[in-house]
Amino acid sequence: MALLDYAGALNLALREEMSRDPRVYVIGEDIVLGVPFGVTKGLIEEFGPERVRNAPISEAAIVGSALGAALTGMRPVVDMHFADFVTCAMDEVANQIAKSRYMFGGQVDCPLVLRMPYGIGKSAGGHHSNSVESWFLNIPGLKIAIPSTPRDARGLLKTAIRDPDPVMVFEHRGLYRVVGEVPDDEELIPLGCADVKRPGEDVTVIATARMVHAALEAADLLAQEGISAEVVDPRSLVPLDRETLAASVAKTHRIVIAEEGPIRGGAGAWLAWVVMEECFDDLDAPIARVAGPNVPIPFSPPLEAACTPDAEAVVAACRQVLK
Amino acid sequence: MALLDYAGALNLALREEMSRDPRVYVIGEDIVLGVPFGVTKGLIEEFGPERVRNAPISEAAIVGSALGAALTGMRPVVDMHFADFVTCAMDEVANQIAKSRYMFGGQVDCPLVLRMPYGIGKSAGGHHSNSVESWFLNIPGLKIAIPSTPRDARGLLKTAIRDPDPVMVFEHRGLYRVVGEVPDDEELIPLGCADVKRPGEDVTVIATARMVHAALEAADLLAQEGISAEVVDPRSLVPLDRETLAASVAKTHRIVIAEEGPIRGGAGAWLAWVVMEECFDDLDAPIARVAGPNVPIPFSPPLEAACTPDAEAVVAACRQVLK
Amino acid sequence: MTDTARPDQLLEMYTAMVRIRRFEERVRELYANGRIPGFIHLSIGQEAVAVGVCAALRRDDYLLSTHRGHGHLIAKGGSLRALMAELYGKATGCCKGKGGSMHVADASVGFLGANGVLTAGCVLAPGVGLSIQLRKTDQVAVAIFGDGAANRGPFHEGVNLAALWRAPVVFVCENNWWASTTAHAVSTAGGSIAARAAGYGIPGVALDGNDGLAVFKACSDAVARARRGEGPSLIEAQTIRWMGHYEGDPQLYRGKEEAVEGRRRDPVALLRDYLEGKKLLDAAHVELIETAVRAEIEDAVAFAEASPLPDSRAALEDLFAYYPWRE
Amino acid sequence: MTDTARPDQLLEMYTAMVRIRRFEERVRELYANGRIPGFIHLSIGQEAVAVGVCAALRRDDYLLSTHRGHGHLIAKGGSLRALMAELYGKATGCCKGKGGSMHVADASVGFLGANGVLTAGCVLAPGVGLSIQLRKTDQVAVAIFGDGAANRGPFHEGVNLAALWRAPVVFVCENNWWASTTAHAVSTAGGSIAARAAGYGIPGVALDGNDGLAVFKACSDAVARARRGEGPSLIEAQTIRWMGHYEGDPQLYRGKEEAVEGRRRDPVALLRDYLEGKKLLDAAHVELIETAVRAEIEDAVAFAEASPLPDSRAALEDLFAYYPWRE
Ligand SMILES: Cc1ncc(C[n+]2csc(CCOP(=O)(O)OP(=O)(O)O)c2C)c(N)n1
Ligand SMILES: Cc1ncc(C[n+]2csc(CCOP(=O)(O)OP(=O)(O)O)c2C)c(N)n1
Ligand SMILES: [Mg+2]
Ligand SMILES: [Mg+2]
Repeated sequence: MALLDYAGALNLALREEMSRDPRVYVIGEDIVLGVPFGVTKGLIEEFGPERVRNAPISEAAIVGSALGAALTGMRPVVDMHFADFVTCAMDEVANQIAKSRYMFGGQVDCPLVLRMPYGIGKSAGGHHSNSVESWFLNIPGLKIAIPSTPRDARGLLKTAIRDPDPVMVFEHRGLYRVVGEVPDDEELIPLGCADVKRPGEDVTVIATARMVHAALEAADLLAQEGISAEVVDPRSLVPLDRETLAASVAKTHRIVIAEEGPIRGGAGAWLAWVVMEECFDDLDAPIARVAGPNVPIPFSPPLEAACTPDAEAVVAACRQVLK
Repeated sequence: MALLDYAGALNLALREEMSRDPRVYVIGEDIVLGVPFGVTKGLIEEFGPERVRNAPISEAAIVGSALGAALTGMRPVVDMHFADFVTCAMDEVANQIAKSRYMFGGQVDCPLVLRMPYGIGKSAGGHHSNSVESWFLNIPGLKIAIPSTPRDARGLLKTAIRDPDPVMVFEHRGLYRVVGEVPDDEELIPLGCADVKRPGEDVTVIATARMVHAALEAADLLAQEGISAEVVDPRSLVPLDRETLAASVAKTHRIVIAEEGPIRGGAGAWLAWVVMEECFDDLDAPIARVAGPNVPIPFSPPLEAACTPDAEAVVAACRQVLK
Repeated sequence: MTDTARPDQLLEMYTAMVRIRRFEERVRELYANGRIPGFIHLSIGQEAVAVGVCAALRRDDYLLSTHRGHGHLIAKGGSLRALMAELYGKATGCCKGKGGSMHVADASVGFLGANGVLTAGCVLAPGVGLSIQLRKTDQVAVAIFGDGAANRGPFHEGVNLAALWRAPVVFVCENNWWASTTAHAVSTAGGSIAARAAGYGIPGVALDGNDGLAVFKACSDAVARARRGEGPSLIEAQTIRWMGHYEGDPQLYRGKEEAVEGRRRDPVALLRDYLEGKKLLDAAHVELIETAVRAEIEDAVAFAEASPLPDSRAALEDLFAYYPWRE
Repeated sequence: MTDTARPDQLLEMYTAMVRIRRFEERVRELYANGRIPGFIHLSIGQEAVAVGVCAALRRDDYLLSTHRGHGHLIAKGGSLRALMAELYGKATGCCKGKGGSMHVADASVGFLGANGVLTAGCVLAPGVGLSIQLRKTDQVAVAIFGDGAANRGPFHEGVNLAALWRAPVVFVCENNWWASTTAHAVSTAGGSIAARAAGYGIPGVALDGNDGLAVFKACSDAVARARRGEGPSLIEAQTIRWMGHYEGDPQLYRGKEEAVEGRRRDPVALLRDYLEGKKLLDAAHVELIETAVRAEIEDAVAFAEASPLPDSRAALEDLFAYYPWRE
């Protein structure tokens, strides 16, 4: 086991997959120097400028060109810079990438990865802090991974790169410097496998990315009061591991769902729906959701903090469902 | 009361508001002749080319320019042509229009309407059939109306045009030729007021746009078996009239939520969440959802039909929650 | 007209134009008779662009097309049967009935799809070009798009990117002077699409798009340049759309003159007259070609008619190549 | 340098440049000392663009700016206090702390926002121009954007639309030859942004963006043209960014020569020398201006320091002008 941070683990995944498969290349703005998060740092030395490509500020062309390459034998990995800017390539993602295989009647594969650095942090303001993963749930044709630890980040990104279908990997930018153990041997983590990050008996917290850490912190706090919280990390939203979620619900009967983005129309509502559908009768209390308020992310620290769901919010939600 | 079709009612709303307020103008592709749905037909004769503006195929500039105009004293009404193409102006909607007021600290109003002809119909295929309203629920700063009848269409569009904030009006393109009564006198229908389209006792169907008609048809069918279904049309998703939904749930205790778009991450999941949050204890059965499958809309009629939720699907869902 | 093609190529081009013309005329009838669902955009009158471009391409070159793409697919060598069946929405269609007229695709001949979103191909093309470069083949990618579509952002981003990469791409604007009901003059500032090439430091040429040989010549030059690794070019082929924007279009936005002018500049007749003048074609040969083409088309119609509609369960297939389980 | 400005204007321009320079230097310090949160993009070395452009504008004209917008706001006449307080994230900031450096806005002087999304202003601008036309005023809208940003689609769509409408818009590209770590030469095919104007049939001019008077002259001409109803223009002002892309940027992508060249072409010094040569300024006057500007800035700092942070409840305010009820 090596200790790596989340960015380093993603970097490792890229290096491993680029070494393994000459069809893999990475493209994005300022990725040669690995700006701003360091994930692509050093790749240029190992793989050269053909496969590590800085692009002009042209999100539509970056993403669209990746599709063109994927349809014709390559395996592009796009660095979206900030997930917020997927808006500038939305047609390419929603109408082209997601639909090519289906609308072509299965003639072509579309092996393409969109790396989506997202989320709140460091007063980056309303155009650099959004959680946009929920939009893509509603766009059939996209697989969606959302790792919370260095180990998951490496394992999921590797799987995503080998997948014959388009995969979005949502990387919370508040996690890039989080350190964790990563196996020395190659490890692929399949999509559609949730992970119980902490087992518990009294309440289940389903959380993604940064909120997994908030949930673990909350579980520590609750443990001091004798409450045993289970933390389940879906790790991918599409496909979704319904069985693991259902098993946890069947055990604890009380559910909290935590995400960072705005509560209205968020992925948590979909997860709540899935829980209801799978195991309504197992529920002993209404599900509680932890999510951001329905506003853009403001700049000023106290305002930003007010929009950032944290461990305390998870604790409060757990108390509510345990009432 | 006059009999008008949905397109005609929208046309009436535009004529009324353009007559009333010289700041209102309409812009879009091919709107001078009112192609393809006829909503803007004839406006050119009454209001001239300055206020009825054909634009080049430049969705980002059409929507972006509307924001520029709205911030400086005008009240643009954008015709999105097909809602599918909002992807081509996604940054303008999601990062600019939705956020201007908030990020400016409330310095400016942003009175702007986006008319969104959406939905399945007539084998238009995967790029002209999408239901995209659910994405925008998750983007704070946008109001969302979704009329199901000519009367609602006219009343909601008028309100949207007078609103100081950006409003998206989702017009199901399968409804344009549906005829209904529209009051002779001016009528404004506020956002955030659900309408009970048919009262009932045994089960509540919450449905939007075309699915309201499917639900009414379903209610007729169920009535033959002695089942009394209530059909509730939220009419706007943002703001949402939680009280009317909750009152219906408190009465029937059984809920079906019907929409046309893909079930994963759809607005129905959000509505289900709201119902759970407002009145979990009133529920006698898990909520059932009627929605499209998680695929793009295919072209061929039998495939398209298989992706089009209809009255039968609503009947089946009602039976399920009544079991 | 002048030619740079071999006689066999010239006859193939003529045959291809006739094939497209007759195919589209037949589609028109079938659509009017309710045999074909959905919306249909015909390219009658514009055949010289499709044929001139594709004559300059190999089978393994790529083409990214538009909503008005039947002719492009035919010219690229796609199967008429699979195309017609797709228009019918049959299970045997090239997209198994999932695409339809606006989305026909035939990857086996490098035809990477008609597209319901205008200008989409312009950003895919540099990526196809990059793929060619990285795979070290000498293929070429062509993106065709309309004059209206040229005003969308992806034109700018795609041309710039392809130029920066010196990607083997040819951008072909099919300028029929209309975007649905909106005239070129009121949607394209400066008036010339070809002139925009200069801003990216790439060659741009405007030409008579009803002259198949002119299109062929320009496209051949651009393709050769691309294969030599000298980067993309932009061709603006000026032509005339004879029919409505879509079948059923009342065409309130234009008078009859254009139809007259269109017929006067009929690309099929122009090439026929030229080949007759060159003694490469005579009336009997023309008749033979007509007969052969009609047979192909009737075969395609019969195939489409006889083919089954897809089973409704097929609606859930083809989304992913790999999906772990139901979800 | 040559001038077309009145002496009082020239002195005002000089003062504005000093104001921006000192303001940004002070922001740099404050940021390093942790007084300012978030990310900061400074425009030190580029002041002549902001000042040259805004000297050609009236208070009621509009400006749409970029992520590097402090100088633009100051040149447009925005309040230093409200700006500094916004950078601090204080409740008294021009956006009540909701915007921050990348999103400062001051509608009272027509400054419609810095913008965290590159090129966004290019599509807003034609709409502001249209609003001016429909309201029948003689205002003008200016969109400023970077050389990197010029490669996004909205540049193309916005310029085309403004040109079609003959909208009173001036597009100003602030070409500092870098987009973060990526050089102009590898992101802009053809090399010239000004040259792209020809494709839209509008005037395009490239000029020395360190020469405030050249910027002023070109922008004045463009503004006059716009006010006469003759439509938009494109100005490419070539300048040098002295600092990192953002504060903290290790600048591994460039050597020191650029910094040296930047100092040699210091826009503040160039204008000072010119005005001294013209006897419009002397050392004493320069010192007076420095003193006055520093006082303004220290007042702004004091104001920001003394201002309260926003109450966390304010996070839920300002989204809508009208909202019927909690939901
Ligand atoms: C992005 C996008 N916007 C709008 C449309 C609707 N639409 C379909 S065809 C068309 C006109 C296209 O004109 P042009 O590009 O000149 O091609 P032509 O139809 O003349 O071949 C429009 C506006 C679309 N399909 N995609
Ligand atoms: C649409 C979009 N893509 C990417 C970014 C990230 N980003 C911020 S500044 C910048 C470089 C901008 O370069 P340029 O336009 O030349 O302006 P400059 O920073 O040189 O003033 C990038 C890539 C962004 N803010 N918006
Ligand atoms: Mg056209
Ligand atoms: Mg720059």
